[in-house]
Amino acid sequence: MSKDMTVRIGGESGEGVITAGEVLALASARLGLHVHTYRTYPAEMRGGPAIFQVRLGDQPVLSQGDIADVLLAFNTEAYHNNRGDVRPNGVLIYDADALKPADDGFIYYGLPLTTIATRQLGYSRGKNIVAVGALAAILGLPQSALETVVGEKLGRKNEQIARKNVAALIAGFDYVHTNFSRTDRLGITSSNIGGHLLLDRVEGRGLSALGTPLAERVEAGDPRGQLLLSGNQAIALGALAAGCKFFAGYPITPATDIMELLAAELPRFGGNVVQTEDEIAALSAAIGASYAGVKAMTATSGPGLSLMSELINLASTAEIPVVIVDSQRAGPSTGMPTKTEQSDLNHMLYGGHGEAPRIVIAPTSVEDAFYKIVTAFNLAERYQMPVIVAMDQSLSLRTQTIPRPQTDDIRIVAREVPDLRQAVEYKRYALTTSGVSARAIPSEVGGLHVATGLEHDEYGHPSYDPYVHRSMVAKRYQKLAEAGEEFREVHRFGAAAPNIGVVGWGSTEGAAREAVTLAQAKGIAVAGLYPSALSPLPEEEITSFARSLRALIVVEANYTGQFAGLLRAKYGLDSIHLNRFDGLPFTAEDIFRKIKEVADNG
Amino acid sequence: MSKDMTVRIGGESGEGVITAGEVLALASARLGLHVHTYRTYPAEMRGGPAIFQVRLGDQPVLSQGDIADVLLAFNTEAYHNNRGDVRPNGVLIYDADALKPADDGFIYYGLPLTTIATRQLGYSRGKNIVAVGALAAILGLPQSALETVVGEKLGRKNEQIARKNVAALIAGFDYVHTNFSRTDRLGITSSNIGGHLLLDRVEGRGLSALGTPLAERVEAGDPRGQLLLSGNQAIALGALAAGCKFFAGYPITPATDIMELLAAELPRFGGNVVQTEDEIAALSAAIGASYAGVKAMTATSGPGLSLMSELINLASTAEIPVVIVDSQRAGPSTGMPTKTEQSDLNHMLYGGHGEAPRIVIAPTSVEDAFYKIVTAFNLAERYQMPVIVAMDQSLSLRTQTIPRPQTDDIRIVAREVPDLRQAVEYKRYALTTSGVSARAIPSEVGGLHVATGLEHDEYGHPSYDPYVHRSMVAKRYQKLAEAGEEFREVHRFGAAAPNIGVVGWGSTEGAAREAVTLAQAKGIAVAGLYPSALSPLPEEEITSFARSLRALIVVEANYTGQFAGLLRAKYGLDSIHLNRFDGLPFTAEDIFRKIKEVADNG
Amino acid sequence: MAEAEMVTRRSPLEYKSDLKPVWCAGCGAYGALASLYRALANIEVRPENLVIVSGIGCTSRLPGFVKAYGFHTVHGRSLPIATGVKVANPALTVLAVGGDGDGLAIGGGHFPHAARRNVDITYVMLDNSVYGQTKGQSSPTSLPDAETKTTPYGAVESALNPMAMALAYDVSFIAQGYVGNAQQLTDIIQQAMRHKGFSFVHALSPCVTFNDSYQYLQSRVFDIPQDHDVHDKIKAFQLALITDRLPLGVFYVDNRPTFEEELEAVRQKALSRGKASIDSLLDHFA
Amino acid sequence: MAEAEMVTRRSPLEYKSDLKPVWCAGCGAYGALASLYRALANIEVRPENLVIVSGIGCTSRLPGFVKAYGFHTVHGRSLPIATGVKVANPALTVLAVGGDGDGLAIGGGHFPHAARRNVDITYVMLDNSVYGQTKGQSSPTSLPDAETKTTPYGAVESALNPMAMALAYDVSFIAQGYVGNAQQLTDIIQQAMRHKGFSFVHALSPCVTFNDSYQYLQSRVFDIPQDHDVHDKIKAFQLALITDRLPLGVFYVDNRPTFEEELEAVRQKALSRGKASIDSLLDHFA
Ligand SMILES: Cc1ncc(C[n+]2csc(CCOP(=O)(O)OP(=O)(O)O)c2C)c(N)n1
Ligand SMILES: Cc1ncc(C[n+]2csc(CCOP(=O)(O)OP(=O)(O)O)c2C)c(N)n1
Ligand code: SF4
Ligand code: SF4
Ligand SMILES: [Mg+2]
Ligand SMILES: [Mg+2]
Repeated sequence: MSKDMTVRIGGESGEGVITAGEVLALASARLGLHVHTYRTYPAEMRGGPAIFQVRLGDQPVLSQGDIADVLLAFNTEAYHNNRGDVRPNGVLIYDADALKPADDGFIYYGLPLTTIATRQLGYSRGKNIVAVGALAAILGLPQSALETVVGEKLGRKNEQIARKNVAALIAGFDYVHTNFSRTDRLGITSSNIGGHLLLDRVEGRGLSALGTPLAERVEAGDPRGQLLLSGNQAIALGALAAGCKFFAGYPITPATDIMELLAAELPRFGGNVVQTEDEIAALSAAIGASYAGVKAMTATSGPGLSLMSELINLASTAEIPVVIVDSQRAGPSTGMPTKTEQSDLNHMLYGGHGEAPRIVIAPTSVEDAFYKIVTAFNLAERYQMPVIVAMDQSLSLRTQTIPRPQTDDIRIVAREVPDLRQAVEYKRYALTTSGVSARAIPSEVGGLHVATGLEHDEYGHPSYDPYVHRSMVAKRYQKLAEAGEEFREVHRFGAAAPNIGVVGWGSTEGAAREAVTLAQAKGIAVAGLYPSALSPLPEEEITSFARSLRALIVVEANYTGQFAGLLRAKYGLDSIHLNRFDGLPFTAEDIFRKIKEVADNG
Repeated sequence: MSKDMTVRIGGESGEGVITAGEVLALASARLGLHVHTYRTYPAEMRGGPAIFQVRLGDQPVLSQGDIADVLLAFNTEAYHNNRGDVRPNGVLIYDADALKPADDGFIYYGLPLTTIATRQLGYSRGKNIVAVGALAAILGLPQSALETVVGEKLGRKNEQIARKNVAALIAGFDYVHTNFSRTDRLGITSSNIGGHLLLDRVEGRGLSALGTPLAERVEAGDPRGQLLLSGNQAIALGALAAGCKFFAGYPITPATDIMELLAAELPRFGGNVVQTEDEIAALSAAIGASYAGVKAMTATSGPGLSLMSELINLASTAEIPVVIVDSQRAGPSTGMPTKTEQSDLNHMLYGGHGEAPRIVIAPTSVEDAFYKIVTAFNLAERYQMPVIVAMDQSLSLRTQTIPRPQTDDIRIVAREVPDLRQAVEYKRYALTTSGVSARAIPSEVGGLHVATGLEHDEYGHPSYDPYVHRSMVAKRYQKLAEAGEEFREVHRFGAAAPNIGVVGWGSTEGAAREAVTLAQAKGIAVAGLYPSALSPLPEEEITSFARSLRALIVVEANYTGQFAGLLRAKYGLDSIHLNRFDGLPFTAEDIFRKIKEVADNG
Repeated sequence: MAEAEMVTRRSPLEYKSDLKPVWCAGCGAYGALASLYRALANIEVRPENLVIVSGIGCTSRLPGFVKAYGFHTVHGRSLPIATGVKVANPALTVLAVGGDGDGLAIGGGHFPHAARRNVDITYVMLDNSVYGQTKGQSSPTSLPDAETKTTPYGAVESALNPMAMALAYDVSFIAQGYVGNAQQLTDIIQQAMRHKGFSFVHALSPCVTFNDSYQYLQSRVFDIPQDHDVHDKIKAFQLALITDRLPLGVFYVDNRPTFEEELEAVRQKALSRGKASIDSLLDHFA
Repeated sequence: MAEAEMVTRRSPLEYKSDLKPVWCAGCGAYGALASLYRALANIEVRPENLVIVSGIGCTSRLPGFVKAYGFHTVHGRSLPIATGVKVANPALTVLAVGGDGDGLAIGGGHFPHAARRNVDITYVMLDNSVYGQTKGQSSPTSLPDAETKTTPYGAVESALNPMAMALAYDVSFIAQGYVGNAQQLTDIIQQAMRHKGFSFVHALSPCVTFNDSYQYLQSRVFDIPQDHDVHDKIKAFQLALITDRLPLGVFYVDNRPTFEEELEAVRQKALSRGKASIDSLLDHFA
């Protein structure tokens, strides 16, 4: 059984909450621990409360954690906002200069963070790093690992700042080692600090159930064998690995940093990034680039996807491959840009007038995002149609450790090249059994044609003939069917012979996996199924999974149950809907509770 | 049983096919006959073949007719293109100067149309009116009725032209009376010409089954009691009747003439029409006008609706009433602008990111369009949300006779006015049981607020609070549920205790009604159900209809069966899909055949 | 007499809403808001007759901070929405506000059309040459070589010239202000709001967090010479083409009928063909 | 020598596709197409290296009638799509064509951005001051008072001035032609295509069916005087402001790096920080 621990850092934006969390996360990852981070954003430009949560484990960490084992609070507001989310008997580390906690029954570590930073170090902004040092000391993380991270990341442009930060880190470590050399309720002494804080999630939730010593874990693992990436970083890197050479986009939360990373890196790979005047132009430019023979993509969030509707359908009709990442946020309209939701599904599937087939792929984790964006490019290329990759705020911005990808193993699909010597006349939209017609690229002799969004015959000439329209509609859907034959990946987990099934899509898989594991441990015969493609759906895999079930639970972060509706429309599957629509990601506990309820009522 | 007759006029665009058809249709309508017209458009700007089909009946005519009883052909191409659509033993009237028909077994009336127009009248462009005169004479329509129409409509700006056209008409009449004073296979003599040409649709399809003499019908009816309108005209007039005072739009086939009619008329009603720079601006302006307190609408087709996605969701979230007409055309992308399809349903229901409730109403006939646009304004006003009115090319551009609306009886819903004296603080988005919050309009003292597409609390202040978002999402959907309680209209027709059901939406109802009547006459227990609203669907009405059926046929003009999918997603209803996706409207025959097939296999 | 006229009868404070602005400390938007409060007080518009329409962006949050009717819409659509508001009720005073991205990128297609309609609204663009809300990407007015999050190697596009564009669009009142010159900006906004027709105020406004241009702007702004003829479009265009310095004041004024007046004329023309009633209209189709 | 250079080595007929144009007899688009064939022959572009991108409208049907690669896209999006084509493969010769509605109404937001990028494409706008395809509604360049299907009482908006707009956008090659002056239009298109950077050809082109402006145009066009300095933007703006007559010829030329060149420079800068490989990039996240 896996062991893990959730550390939450809370403060005012500007106090360095995020930086502190990132240092902790990266150092832990390098030590070979598995990491999953989660953060919230202040709603206002002028700041507000921020939290950063790091969950560490000896096995892959699949969700952000239901409840904090350790809280690091920088100020009174942070303490009050977050104390309710800390487990009974949890650990509270706090700035004793800033707040005086009531006795909630936590294990208390008060440190004069402000004093240390200001008086001792003369570096008031370093409070967060002092705190990281203290936290690491209490958790038993080796000082050297933290030092390297702080040195590398917190003074890239200014060596003096790097030195100050390292000093702050050491001061934090020192303070703990000097002042907490006692045996407290945790059984921690200066000699055994750390090493015991990974908690056994399954067998018991009290701090008494201690896990694998960290040192063991660190020695066993290959510290450099994993990466710490956000979902958006995985998308950007995966796109590079897939051979993407053109990105056009318009900034929008929470998709923007895909463009930002590619703006720095794509030129080095011989590609181009164009920041366009809006999302319509972004998808237009990507379609143009793809028409001209280059793998192209854009990334946006809901409002941008809405604006792209007409262009998605152009790509579908003119049969131009293009990849569109939708990092969903809480809608509708401008909604809550920094909150998560899975409410764009219907638009991804059906958005835009008329019937324009497109592939929709839903990565379920950071690692999956890296590989699925490659799949997206491959399917786009092979089936010459738009592929939408369904991300959401929670997946885009969480970071997770992933095994380092073996880039040599990544398979890239090349374009089907028309044989232009043979053909007397090149038919760009030739009717074939697969629906796929070989695509000539500008500069190829003999491949002249006009791609068009008007209905057209095999040559691409506009035609309003009833028979032509019928054939071409069917041709375009035939490609979708073929894609469904080729790509039928599902993630199945849990009991081999379940009577309760959990089906969902995208970012909730991690929480669902944890919930299924918990429920199985309680003797419930439950299994989960997450299809990788939402269009075309893998019919056989889904229906055969559902067939044996007594109850099917569909998990999704929206109000109307869009995926549940899809399953019913497609396969007549009735389901119990488990929906969350408050802008926050599902927890394992949410899903576990539902499974238990269904099992109990069974 | 009803009697009717279908007359098709075929020629080259530029030969006056449309004008000829319109004259025939209007004169017939004024005579108290029921009329339904259908036309095709040349695909190219420089012209091409055109047809205009007029179906006349002694009862309301519900569809364009499966097959022509009479063909008037202006040239060889028109003859060849259309002869296959004429019934065996049908009537062929043709320009003997232009073509020489083979003997297909029709009843032939060759007239030297070109010679009459050119030599006799010195008015070569009048050929089409000569033909109308001849046609009317053969059908037995009174000359005076035709003369009035030609005089009124074909020389409004030029009296000389009016006179020429009247002369052409008379020449056509005269030629028939002079040259066909014989008893031919139709039993027509100069004395009994006309009066017998309405065919009995049900009992037999041969010309031997002759119907009510026209003269009787004309005397019985109130010739001025009906109007001849296109679907788009009905929308424009209905909008005026509903109190619409603002229209913004961007030209697009087949919706443009709604704007064109309103551009001429709305100013006379104290309103404004703004032709905007695109569809995004059109819906924006309509939303702005509505925010400022004026009933507002736009009209577009699929590509425009795609572009409006983001704005639809703004209206839904900021709770601004607005009416959007979507005159669907064959898609996807630019598709076939002059052809019909019902393929925007999913986009109307779900288009746009996030979950933004909207009402979708589907008028089923020209008459229904007039009243349903009023309903649309009323529901928009009452529930403060976008209402999409689902038209399509076939309904927008067909003309039909409708009983003259009694405008005094039209019920208009007024805005729910906030009581601003009472409230200490006005809550624009107050949480109420119905979900509806009273809406203050700029210039009202005490109603100051900021409407917004961001998630917001009851005051309209931006809020990302999980509880607030949950409540506001539910509030917006509560309004949709309330609308569903209020407006649950369905059109039910056919057998009282059916075992086969036909369900569809929008423009296909006429054909479905005819098909059901035909099938009932063959002893099949079949009934039809057309809900007026597609969102929210009238659950009880649909499920109770479906409950008793052995088989449910869902009729729609698209490829993927969008409405069938909706019925299955919502109510788990399995159905037999009857889809047409070639750009042409359903015929009664299409649907009848399916009913029969299902009955036979039963 | 002149003294008496300068007395402000309404106080700028009357226009302050209960909501505390969300902007970073030092943001140029605070200055713009202050100038707006004063201008509103000076022209004495009643809060319930004022509608402020905005798009999305830091600066587009402004309507929330003014005691008036407001409509915080979606990104880039403030102008067409404001047009709808004004046409629906010409008695309202209508302001549109937003950022450079909102108005020149995603919303750039609407600007020429608001201008050619000459709808009587005032459009205040708070230009910080960056996307503030989304945390620092380049904008249409970012200078070439600007290093931003999306242009890590420097921007390669040339900056748009909003003043030249407004002139080409035939905007009927065109002025440039700077949030650092509060008095002048107040005055410009006031003039713009008094102008009958579409007025454009280009307000230079630093984003302290992502493009702190106070120094840059401060060292380049200058007042347009007194003798500038505001009716001379060529001269105004010459001003607009100055790139090393930034002229402040009114560039151009043209007095022509507003959209609402023109639409009223249309209405009169239409009515002259006979009074409207649904029933008489239905007669045409009988 | 001069003679020899004038010999056309490719024939305009080589660029004629098998598809017969769909336009009404007499449509201005025929003239534009003829001039385009000649210009293409003169610059001797190989058909397979030529891409013509268009939006939707009568004039946007043009790519179908040229033997070349073509992309007949959706309404208003020819410029951003053409930008993608050119950036993806700078070796291609890229033309964008379309109508006044396509380019100034629905697509109007893209024009300034294509200009500021100075992407090396040629944009030929066939301006007939009407929406031909949808059968005669007013367009952004319809004259005030124009009676069209959507303005039965006369248009009330002022017409946009595409030449002034192009100048304000800093388009680097700006010219106006008239389909009635075939030779000159050919010449202008040729120059525009030879220009490195974004070039704009405003081609006045009557719609015989809905706005037969041959007489109107014929009586107003005149050639820009020989001594016009094409590098003087103010002078060019003065030309653009002439409204009673219509100057034909090249208004303005500016030579500056193209978008593709700038992007290449970015690439070099980026590469100077070390050669790229996925694996070394992954190291940053270890
Ligand atoms: C359709 C859409 N695309 C993108 C965004 C994301 N977005 C919000 S504000 C903004 C730009 C802000 O820049 P600007 O208009 O200059 O305003 P500022 O924040 O600088 O005041 C963007 C791209 C959005 N809200 N909607
Ligand atoms: C999104 C969208 N809106 C509207 C239309 C309908 N439409 C087709 S062409 C056109 C305008 C044509 O005008 P212009 O661009 O001037 O071209 P012209 O036909 O005059 O050559 C319009 C409005 C469309 N195809 N797509
Ligand atoms: S990010 Fe910039 S524009 Fe936005 S509030 Fe802060 S300083 Fe102002
Ligand atoms: S309608 Fe006008 S623009 Fe279109 S083809 Fe005919 S003449 Fe040309
Ligand atoms: Mg900005
Ligand atoms: Mg045009």
